[in-house]
Amino acid sequence: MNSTSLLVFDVLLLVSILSLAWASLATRDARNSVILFMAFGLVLAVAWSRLMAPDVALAEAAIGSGLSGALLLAAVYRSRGQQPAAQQQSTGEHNTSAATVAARWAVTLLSAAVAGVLAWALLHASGSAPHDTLPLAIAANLDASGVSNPVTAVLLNFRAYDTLLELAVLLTAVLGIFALGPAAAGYRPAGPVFAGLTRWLVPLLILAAGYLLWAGAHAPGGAFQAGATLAAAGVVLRLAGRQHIGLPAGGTLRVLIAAGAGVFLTVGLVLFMTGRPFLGYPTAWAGTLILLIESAAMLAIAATLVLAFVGGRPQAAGTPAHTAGAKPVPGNPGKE
Amino acid sequence: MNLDTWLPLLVVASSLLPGLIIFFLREDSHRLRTVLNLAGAGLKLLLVGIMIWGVFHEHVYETRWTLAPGLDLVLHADTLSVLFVTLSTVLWLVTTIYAIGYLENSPHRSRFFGFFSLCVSATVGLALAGNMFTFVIFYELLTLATYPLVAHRGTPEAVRGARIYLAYTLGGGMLLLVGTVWLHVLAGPTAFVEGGTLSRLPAEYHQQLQAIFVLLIMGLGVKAALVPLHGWLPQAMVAPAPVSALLHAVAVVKAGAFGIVRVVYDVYGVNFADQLGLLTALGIAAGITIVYGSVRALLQDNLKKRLAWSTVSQVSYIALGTAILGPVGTVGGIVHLVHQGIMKITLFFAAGNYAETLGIHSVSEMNGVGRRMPATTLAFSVAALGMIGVPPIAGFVSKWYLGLGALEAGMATWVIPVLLTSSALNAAYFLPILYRAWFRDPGPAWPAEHIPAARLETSAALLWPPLVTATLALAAGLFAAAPYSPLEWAALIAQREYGL
Amino acid sequence: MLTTQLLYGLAACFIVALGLRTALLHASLLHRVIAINVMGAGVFMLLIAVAYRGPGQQPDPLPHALVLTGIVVAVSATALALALARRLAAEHDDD
Amino acid sequence: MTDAIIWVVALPLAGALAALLLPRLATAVAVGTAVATSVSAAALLRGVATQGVLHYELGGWSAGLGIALRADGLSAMLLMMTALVVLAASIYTSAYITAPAERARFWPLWLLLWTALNALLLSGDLFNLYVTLELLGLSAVALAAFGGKRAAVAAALRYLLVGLLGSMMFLAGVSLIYAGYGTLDMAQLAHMVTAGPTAWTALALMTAGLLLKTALFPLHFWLPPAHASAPAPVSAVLSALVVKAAFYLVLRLWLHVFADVVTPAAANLLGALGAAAVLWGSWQALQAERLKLLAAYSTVAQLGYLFMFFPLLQALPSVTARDVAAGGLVMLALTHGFAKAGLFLAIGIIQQRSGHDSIQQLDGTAQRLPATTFSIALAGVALIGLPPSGAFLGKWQLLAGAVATGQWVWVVVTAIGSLLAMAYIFRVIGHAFGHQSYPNLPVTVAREEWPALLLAAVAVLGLGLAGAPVWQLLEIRV
Repeated sequence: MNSTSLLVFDVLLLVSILSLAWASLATRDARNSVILFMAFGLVLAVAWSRLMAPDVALAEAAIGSGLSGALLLAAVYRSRGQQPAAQQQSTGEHNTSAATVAARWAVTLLSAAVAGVLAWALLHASGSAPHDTLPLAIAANLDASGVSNPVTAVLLNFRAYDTLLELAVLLTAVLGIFALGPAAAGYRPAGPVFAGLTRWLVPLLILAAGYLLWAGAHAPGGAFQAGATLAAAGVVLRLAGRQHIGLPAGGTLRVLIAAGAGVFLTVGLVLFMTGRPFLGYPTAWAGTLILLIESAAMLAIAATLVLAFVGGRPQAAGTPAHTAGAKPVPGNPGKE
Repeated sequence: MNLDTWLPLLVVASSLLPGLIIFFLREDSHRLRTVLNLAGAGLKLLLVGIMIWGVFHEHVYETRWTLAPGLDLVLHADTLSVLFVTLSTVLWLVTTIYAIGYLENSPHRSRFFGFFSLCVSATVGLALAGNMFTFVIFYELLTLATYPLVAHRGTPEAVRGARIYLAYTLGGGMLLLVGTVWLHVLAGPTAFVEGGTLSRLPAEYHQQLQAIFVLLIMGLGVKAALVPLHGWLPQAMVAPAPVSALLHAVAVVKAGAFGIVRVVYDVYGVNFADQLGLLTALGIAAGITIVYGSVRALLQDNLKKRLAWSTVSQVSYIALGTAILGPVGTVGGIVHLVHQGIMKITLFFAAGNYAETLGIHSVSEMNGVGRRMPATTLAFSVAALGMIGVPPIAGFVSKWYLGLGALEAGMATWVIPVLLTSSALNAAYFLPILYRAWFRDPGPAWPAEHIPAARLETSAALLWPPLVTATLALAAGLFAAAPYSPLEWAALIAQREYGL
Repeated sequence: MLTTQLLYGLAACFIVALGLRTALLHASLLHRVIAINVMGAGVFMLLIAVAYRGPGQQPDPLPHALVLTGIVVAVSATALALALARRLAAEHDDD
Repeated sequence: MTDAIIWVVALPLAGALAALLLPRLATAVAVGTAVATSVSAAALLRGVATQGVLHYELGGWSAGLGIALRADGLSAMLLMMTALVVLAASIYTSAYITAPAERARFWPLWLLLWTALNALLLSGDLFNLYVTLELLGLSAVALAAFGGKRAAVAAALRYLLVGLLGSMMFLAGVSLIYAGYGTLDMAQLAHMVTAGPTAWTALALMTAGLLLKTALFPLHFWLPPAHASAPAPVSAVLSALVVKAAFYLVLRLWLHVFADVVTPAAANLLGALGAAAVLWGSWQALQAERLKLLAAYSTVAQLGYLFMFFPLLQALPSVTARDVAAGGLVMLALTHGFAKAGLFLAIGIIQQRSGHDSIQQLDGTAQRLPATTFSIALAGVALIGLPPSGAFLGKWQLLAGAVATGQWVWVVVTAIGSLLAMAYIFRVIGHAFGHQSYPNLPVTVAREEWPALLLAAVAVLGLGLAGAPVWQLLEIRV
């Protein structure tokens, strides 16, 4: 791939990304907008791999477009069930009173200005040689970090504190969702084709999650991508009509969603109390500790993302979820 | 525990602490509240006695506490502050006794006496303030402490009167704050030093100093009820009698006048102020207020409103005194600070007695009240005659010195006429009351006779305070030349201010 | 190499502007949530473009970690926003 | 002492997880964590006071590679204020929220919010600040929507969208910084940053994002509904701490990191927006029908005062004058924190007792709750900036700075703002005087009234009289 054909590929890729983004934001119908957004996410994943960022490509595909898309689609169908389609379309784009036209122009100019200033600063910033102090420092300390994949090293060791807080963010999101009310109603049990598909797909996803978790140490992968894949399995089960996706209820569910931040914090504090710096793994133990933290994080992330898709406090097993707009589920106690 | 640094703080705390405790007392624990009040008042009187003796012998008492870099809370006892502290302490003791009698079975008494003590602590703090920063703090605290007292009764008029009072005084407070900050930026932390400190500033600041003076005097003028800023005073008459007595004779009004005296003598220095042409402006404002206040007092039928307008004019005598260049004028102004306090509080006590005992609120209802309540009316007469300037009562002494000072300073051409017209006007609105009270026959029945005529004309706690303050007014006039009398002390202040 | 980093950088600026415009403009909640996600994607592209060091070379791993964290934070925020919207819609029906 | 810097963040997070895992003991766990964290915050403050800036490299990695936590005078003081306010609000909430199910859901979010606040105040790394800002935003939104009333959920949703937009712009700024300077550590950046397109744009983007989160005028529209419809302890923390944490970041960026990039014009713009916020906020507070709306608009106004300090700090010639003015700024921020928290808690008591918080029908309840009304009055005194409150010292420095630099417009705005504040505070207190029956004992609901009263008292007497150490602590800088 000499540089000109690479350039052509880049231009094509960027044109498709920009047009997908534009289309997703411009369409009036919510469902099309979400689907275009998912396509945008996938093409974006291609762009990340083009820019030598495989870990991010995986995450973008699994979380950025996959799970976000699922959440958005669920929201579209749930709200479509309640409001007539027309009312759903009354977006700001279409009443052409003078005020909104002026407002639209003002906002467009403002956004264009922000883009221009950003581009101007970027031109100036990338004018000088790229700053390599940090990448070299990471490379130098990589073997002391207990993993060979530099991205996982940064995530789980050098900037472990960021990841700890990020797991807290996930926990906050799910607790906020729980505080808002009980879960939405489930979906109709799957037809034969879909049921067959789930019988194959779910074990495959679980296997892939396990592989991604393990591979994260030395190749693209890691807790987030593995967690997202596991969550995808959960979403598929939920769509196939299984009410509680095998998630435990009550106390054990609390342990599951608190596992990520909990294990991370306990490891950090134990090290801290034994004289080492907070979250400062001893090099000998670094690998195993990171794996321990990553597996707990995977479970927590998967549970959190599925519960986000479920959309509320899970009902105790067996009691039919009260219908909140979606089609009622004939009460079939979960067979799994 | 050396007394020098703690005495001023103790004087302020002696009413602050009982006040804070009273706030959290149960509503029905009357005895404990009375004991706390009187104990606080008594202790403060004792401490002030020590302070008077000390300051007389050139002893320095000062409490200093840094609030922020360059901003110190300073309580410093000098001759001027001791005068005002003594006045406040004595009159607070008398007013507390009166208030206990007056509010016999009315609600919210814990709240009343709590704020009552806070108000006196603020007044004493303001008197002892050692620099403009501390003065502004206590000036605003005084506003906050007196607002609930004015609104105490809770009637719509009371709340409205309190809101007007607040609007004026907080607005004034803001002007004073901006002026003080500006002064602070120009001349650094301005301590009160006898003879003033601003004369050392270079000439190009003079323009700003004049502007600052206007801001300060307008800020202080609100509380000293100088003419355009006096609107709140008649409105605040809705307050219960002890509060009007305390506000108009001791705390709020005097704080403004005291502030003007401080700014002219201890910040600018009287000669520098005259050099900037500020004194004449102040004098004119005071003169207008004196005459205007007396004229408005004439037209009021409500007794307390008439007394309020009389206060508006009387307090400006003090401002007039400061505007007269020369020690004698200063003595007249400063001694009037005490005399007006004693006389006016007697008048308000008497007015309170009339209202509380016989339900009399306006002058037209006072026919023959002298026969029914001879002692109160006697006290009222002594104070009224004093206000007019009839010797040998205290009022005469201050007016005499003011006149003499004006002559000496060559300002007699307009000061003497002002004094004379105002005295004539005083007579015009006080003498008819006396005539009506003593020589007219009482009507068939009193508007609302709450307390029947028993051995004493009214309850003891209501009767004794006006009699005590009336004798004080008489004594201040008769024994003016005695050592430690208000006149001697004012002379001492003038002597130190002018560095004689 | 420089042109690729710049090319993606400028594209990123355009995406950020696109997302910002729709986020500020649109009345429907769904479009505003998508717009914010698109804007986020633009910022992430900026970071990844900065990290790029050439077709074969090893890129700077730090921005990759930052983007990973950003994606997870974005999805949790989206989840909370949609849950709030759902509760608002449900509340709308009950009252 | 340096250990405290870790405990201050780890304890609330651990408490949140414990409260999540033990739902029945949630309240006890939460109050226990609150006490423990306050003790470690005090230890941190003493550590900073004695040993100067505390610096902790997480994971043992050097600041550029890993993340460094830094506690200087400013952050230690704000941390202590946060700890005291949250401790008081936690005790208040233990009596305010009684249903066990609600408690179990409330406390984890509450402690996560506290974790975010402490992490933000200590973080020395720009991207880490982005993550803490997100954690802060999400937990604040979840708490604002707590209770699920329609108004609260709608306001929380708008708050979330605004917060996300703000965070995205902040992240764009951070990316530019990384592109231009190759590091994310603020201490290193302070030495590397030079005036140029990258620095200006990055600062502009980050500041725009943060101004959205501090709700500075014209970007304040989301704050009043969000703060007014949230439960009382939540609005207390939102107004007193969450908005202030974002302001702290603006202060940190403008005064320490981008000190020589900031131009007087930019500082004056911030000051002008602040002045507009003061006038607009005070005016709206005067019109407010409900107590909570009044308090929320008052927050918009009070933040305006803080932003008015920027042109002064830019124009003041000598370093000492700037330090004294900066001390006034911190004093104003601290006093507003305590006073506003006390005010919201007191309003919560009134709302719980009378079922509404409308100012017109306040008479009955105000007189039956003397301690609550007294707390509102005290908090009001601190919000206006009357002596002896800390805000008085703050406003004194604001006026002194304005007069010294000849920028008279701030003096006029401060005067008008204070007069408006007097109007809207005493409009409320006027209702406390009436003929309703007066309870025998002033304090009726101890566990709710004492926190409100103590918070207001700290704002007025504590900071007012014992405020001198604030200036000494501020000398300790990175």
